This record gives sequence, C-alpha cells and structure tokens, in this order.
Amino acid sequence: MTEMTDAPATTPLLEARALGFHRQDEPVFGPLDFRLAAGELMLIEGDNGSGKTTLMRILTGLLRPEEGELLWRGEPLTWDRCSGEVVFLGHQLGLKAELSPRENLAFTIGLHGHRNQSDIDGALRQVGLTGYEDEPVRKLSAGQKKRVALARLLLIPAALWLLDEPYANLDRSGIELVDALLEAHIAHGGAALVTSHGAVQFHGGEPQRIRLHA
Amino acid sequence: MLDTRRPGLVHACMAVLRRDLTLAWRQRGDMMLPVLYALIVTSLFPFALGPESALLRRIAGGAVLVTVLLAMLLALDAMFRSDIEDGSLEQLMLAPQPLALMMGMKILAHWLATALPLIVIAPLLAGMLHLPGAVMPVLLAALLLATPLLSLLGGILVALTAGTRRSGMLLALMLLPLCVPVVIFAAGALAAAQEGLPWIAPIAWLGAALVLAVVLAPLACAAALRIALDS
Amino acid sequence: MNAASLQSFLAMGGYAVYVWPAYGVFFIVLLIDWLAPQFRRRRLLRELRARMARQGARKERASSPSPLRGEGWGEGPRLP
Amino acid sequence: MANWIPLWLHKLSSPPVFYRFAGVLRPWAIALAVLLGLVALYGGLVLAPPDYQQGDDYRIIFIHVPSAWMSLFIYGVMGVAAFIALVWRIKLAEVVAMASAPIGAAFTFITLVTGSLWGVRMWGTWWTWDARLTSELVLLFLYLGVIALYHSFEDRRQGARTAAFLALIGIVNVPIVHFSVVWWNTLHQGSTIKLLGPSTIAPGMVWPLLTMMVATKLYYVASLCSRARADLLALESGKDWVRQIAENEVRG
Repeated sequence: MTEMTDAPATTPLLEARALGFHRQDEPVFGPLDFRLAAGELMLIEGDNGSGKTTLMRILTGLLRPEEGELLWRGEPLTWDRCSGEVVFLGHQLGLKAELSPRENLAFTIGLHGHRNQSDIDGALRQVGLTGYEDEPVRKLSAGQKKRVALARLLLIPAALWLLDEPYANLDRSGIELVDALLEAHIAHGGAALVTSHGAVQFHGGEPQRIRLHA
Repeated sequence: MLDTRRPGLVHACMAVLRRDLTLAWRQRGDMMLPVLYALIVTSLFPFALGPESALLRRIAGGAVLVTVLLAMLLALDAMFRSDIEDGSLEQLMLAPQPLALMMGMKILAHWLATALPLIVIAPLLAGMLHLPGAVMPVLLAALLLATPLLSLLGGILVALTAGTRRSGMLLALMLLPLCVPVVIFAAGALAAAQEGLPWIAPIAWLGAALVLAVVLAPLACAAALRIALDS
Repeated sequence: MNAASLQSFLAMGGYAVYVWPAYGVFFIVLLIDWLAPQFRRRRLLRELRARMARQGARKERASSPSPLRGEGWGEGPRLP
Repeated sequence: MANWIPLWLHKLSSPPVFYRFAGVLRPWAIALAVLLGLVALYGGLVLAPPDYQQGDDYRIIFIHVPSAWMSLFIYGVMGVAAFIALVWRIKLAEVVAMASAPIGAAFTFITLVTGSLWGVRMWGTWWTWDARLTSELVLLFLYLGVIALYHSFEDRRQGARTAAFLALIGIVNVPIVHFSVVWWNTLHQGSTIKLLGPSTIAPGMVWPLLTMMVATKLYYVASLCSRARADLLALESGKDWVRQIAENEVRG
C-alpha cells in the first residue's frame, strides 16, 4: 500500500454535529457530536438496541439523518459524495453463498477497483483462507465467511472503514486479525469507526470512544 | 487520495452481469421453474376449452402471451430478494458506480435468466395450441419486446417492495395496471397478424415503449430503491 | 306529496331496480369511508393511553428501589 | 410583499397546527356537503324532468358523474401531494397523499358500480370493455396498489414515501392505459358506446349535477381532514401534543 497524501489537517474526514435519529418519534440515539480525522480510530460502544447499526447506516449515507449535520471532508454527506471512499461491513456480509470467495471478491473488485499491489489471492492469504479460495461460501463456517468479508477491506481502496460488530463470530486469531487490519489501516492514514457491544483492545494508541445509551 | 485503480463503467457492468448470470447458472433448477409453469398452464387450456383446434387457434396468441407474462411474474419477486437478504444490495449501493446502470444490468441479467428460456419454448407452447406457423415470427417479435418491458417495469416495483417482507401478491396487484398496455399491444399485434392485417403499428408502439423504458426504468428503479431502503 | 306520487317516485319509471341500488352503494360506501377514520382515531387514542399508563407504571417501579433491577433499568427497553 | 402566504403554509404544515385546523374545518365541510348533497338529490331525483330519450334511470348520473370526476380529481391531489412528499419530505404531504388513496378508491368503486347499474339498460350488459370503464378499473387497481404498498411497510413514513412513488408512476400510466384501450377497441371494432351521448342535457339537470360535484368535493375535504387527523395521531404518538389530546379526551 502506498502512503496517502494528507488532506488539510483542519477538515476532518467525517464530522457529526448534533446528529440524531428518531423512529416512529421514539429517539433512537441522541444528539451526537464527533470528529474523525484521517489516521484515527473511533469505537462506538453500546448495548443491543442502542442504535449502533442505525448510526452506521446513516454514516454510509444509506439512511438520512433526521437531526443535525453530517459532513464528509467538510461538505454535507450524501451517498454519492462518499461512495467508493467508504467501505461498510455490516451484519449481512454481502456475500453470495453460491459463489466462491474468489468469485465474490472478483465482483467486489469489479465494482470498487482495488488498491495497488493487492490481489485476491494475497488478500485471502492474509485473512487465513488459503485453500478455501474456490469453495462455495455456503460451505464455509460463520467465522470463515466473516474473514472473506474482511478480505474485502484489504482490496477496496477506501479511506474510511465502517465496521459494524467486526468481532462477532470470530475466534481468538480472528479477533487479532481484525485488530491487525485496523492498525495497518490507521497507520497508513485511513480512518475507521468500529461498533462493539463489548470491550475492545486496541494497541495502536488510544481510540476515541462514543457510548450510545439505550 | 489513495493510489488506486478504479474500474471503468463497462468493467463494473460486466462484473454485475457476470455475477448474476453465474448465480443463475449455479441455480439453473430454479431457472427452469417458470418454463415448467408455462408448459403446465398451456396444457391446461385444451383441457378447459376442449381440444377443438379452431377455438384453440383463435385464443393461442393471447393465451401464450398471458402464460409467459404470468410465468415472469412468478419469477419477478426473486429479482432482488436474495441481494437484500444477504446484504449485497447495500454493497452495490455503496459502490462508486451509478446505481441506475447497475440496476439496469441486474434487470438485464434477470431477463436473460427468466424470460429468454420462456421465449425459446414459446413456439412449442404456441404449437400446442395450434397457432398458425405464419404468426410465429410475430409472436416471437412481440415477446422479444414485451418481456423486457415487463422486466423493466417489474424491476421498479420490486425495488419499491424491497423494504417489505412479503411481496408476491402485492407485486401482482401493482404490476397489473402497468402491464395492461403491454398486453394490449402485444396481443393486438398477434390478433392482427392472425387476421392477416398489418401488425407493424402495435409492434412499433411496443418498440418505442421499450426504448423509453430502457432509458427511464433503471433510473426509476434506483430512485425507488433509495426510497424503499431509506429506513 | 301524496301516496300515489310517492309510489311513482319510488318506482323511478320502472327503473327502481337500477336507480336505488346505485344510490344505496353511493351512501353506504361513503358512510363507511366517513366512519372508519373516526373509529381508528378513537382506537389510536385508547392505545396511546394504555401505553402511557404502562410507561408511567414502569417509571414508578424504577423510582422505587427494587432488589431485582439494576440502576440501568430506569431507561427501560425501547418499545418497538 | 405577499410573504405571509408561504409563512402561513409553513405554519399549517406543522402537524399540531394542521390537526387543530382540520378539526375546525371538518364539521363545516361535512355539514355543507350534506346540505348541498340533499339539495342536489332533491333537484336531481324530484325536480329534474325525465329524459326524453332515456327513462328515469338516467338519474344515476347525478352520483355517477360526480364520483367519476372525483376519482380522477383525488388521484391528481394524491399525485401532487406525493410529489411534494418525495421532493421536500414534508410529513403533512405524505399524510395527505396516503389519506387521499382510500377516499379515491371509494369514489372509483362507486363509479364502477353505478356505471355498471346504469349500463345494464343502456348497453344490455353489466360490463363492457370500453376505454373509460377499463381506465376506471385500472385506476381502482392503482389505488389499491398504493394502499397495499403503504400498509406493507412497518415504518409508516417509509411506506408513505414508497407508495407516493408508486402513485407518481400511476399518473404516467393512466393516460397510456386510456390510449391503449382506445386503440384496442378500434382494433376489435367492438362496442363503441358513448357514456354521455350527444343528447343535450336539459338545464334542469345541469344544476343538480354541478351542486353534487361541489358536495362531493366538500365531502372529500371533510373525509381528508378526518383521515389526516387519525394519521397524524398515529405518526406523532410519541410527541407531547398527542399525549395531551389523549389525556384530555379521557376527561372529556
């Protein structure tokens, strides 16, 4: 991976001002303020039903915020302005069960392109799926499916990662893999938002933390 | 900015098309179901109306047309269903590609996988009902124009129901008003051909409608998807 | 209006079978259309009152110390 | 400048304000509608002379024609509201569009039934695939599709916006259907029946007809207010003003 040229340090990648969301007039999460600059990691913590996934969907631009403002590189965030620069890993992994990991990733590359010096086999090797490249995804375990989705992070040239519960379904080595991926991404000047309902260990410096309340 | 290789439009379109066609091929059993359905429905007509060939010949064109459209309706629901369930539709919406074009490709893939087999067996269906051989080319022309129109219109409606859980009957209810003109012109061409009248006009109308739909329907489909999933 | 003219009015020149059902449908459909939202409104308010009562009860329970509930109970799970 | 008009509109589009406004408007609209309706019925059923060509069954037009007119008019209102709802995302526009759909469906249904009752003698059959009747039937399906789509969503607002999109598609569709059915009828050289024949309408028939048209419009306003009020209560059930209404009604 190559170094990124820095955006002006004054405009953060993503900024939320008094962001809020209601569903059927019940508040899902309250007014939120945060700034996320390149090279930063933010953890969003909260129990089930605290609105973590809703927040994530708003940050992808799929869902409109009802209150407050959301800025992407200093301008209001719309799905077409941030598309391609954001990669989202949600509860549904977006993998086709009938296709192999290699075919799934080939589709991803077809849409998003890929980082220089990254390729499918290398990414699959990095997430520890060597030997499973041509197995249909439906035959993989839940943790292995998650790893295929993680391989997408290595390929897609995105500045911001939005990871919704990336540790779910993963074993000890899988959790370490996610941490390593995050650290490498941050070290290369990327930014990431990670939700989790539990404690997260992160070794590359102290991340920002936001706590959502149910 | 990251030093990247962003794919061109053609590349992205081919990626969508290739994936959807691969998926359809892997599940080719499902692909045959509408064909089987059309065969069964067509073979019911003679049982219901009697085997008298003059009567069958009179209804053959319309019956084949309606059967094919119903068979397509059967498969319509599945157009984006699995993509919504496994999250790949979200990934598609977040890709740095024009969503309308990607939706157009998905609709094209769906048409190739469901309507094309139906068109291939349409002469067989028509033969079962004693459609005169001279009308066969008109039937094929009408189907080649009417089925993509239905796929495109159906694509918009399926996108609208993307946020709901069940959509089978709802789709039929929503599609009926939209497919009335399509059925009228397609069947009109057949009827005219069977009576030895000029049938170019309705076929031309269908063609014009198809051109319009090819341009507008993917845009409407993308807009509908954004509205339906915005929650 | 005497009885005979009323009778001829009701007969509608022999087309009573068509005219009166038409008017009947008109009024019945509109009556249903008129009443449905009123019932719905009443039902909505009744449900809302029940929900408010439930929420009030939950708040009371939360303010009184209970050995079963932790301190986080005050917020309560969100209603769907 | 006439700056107060948009300001007034903006204020009116706030749900509690509209709720109160609709509450005031509703009784007046329905009272006037009933009054005018009764006058029109008296004029149409009693005063208007029997048609010299047809018998007394022509008197169905006093409800059939206003209903047919309303079925299209309400679809137009729904389309405009749907457009506003989609472009400016105004909650009240969503409510108006979705509240209009059942009323429009009711009038479309009335149009079909009364038209068919009238047609029995005129054409000797309950149903004919004439362009107007077919378009009206398609219109009914469009209304039903909008209603069904709206109710298939768990989230009301999302359902309203999605159904609004369908309503807009329908606006494009209605003329196309009409055109295609007209073409279809010329092809099959079937029944070419004029619903309102060239027979000149006596002036005694015109004023009840027009009065009934006004009455149905007023009824629509009243029913729309009713439905919009209920919908607003459901949509805003978390807000204080709705809770206050709920508390006040239990006392009253």
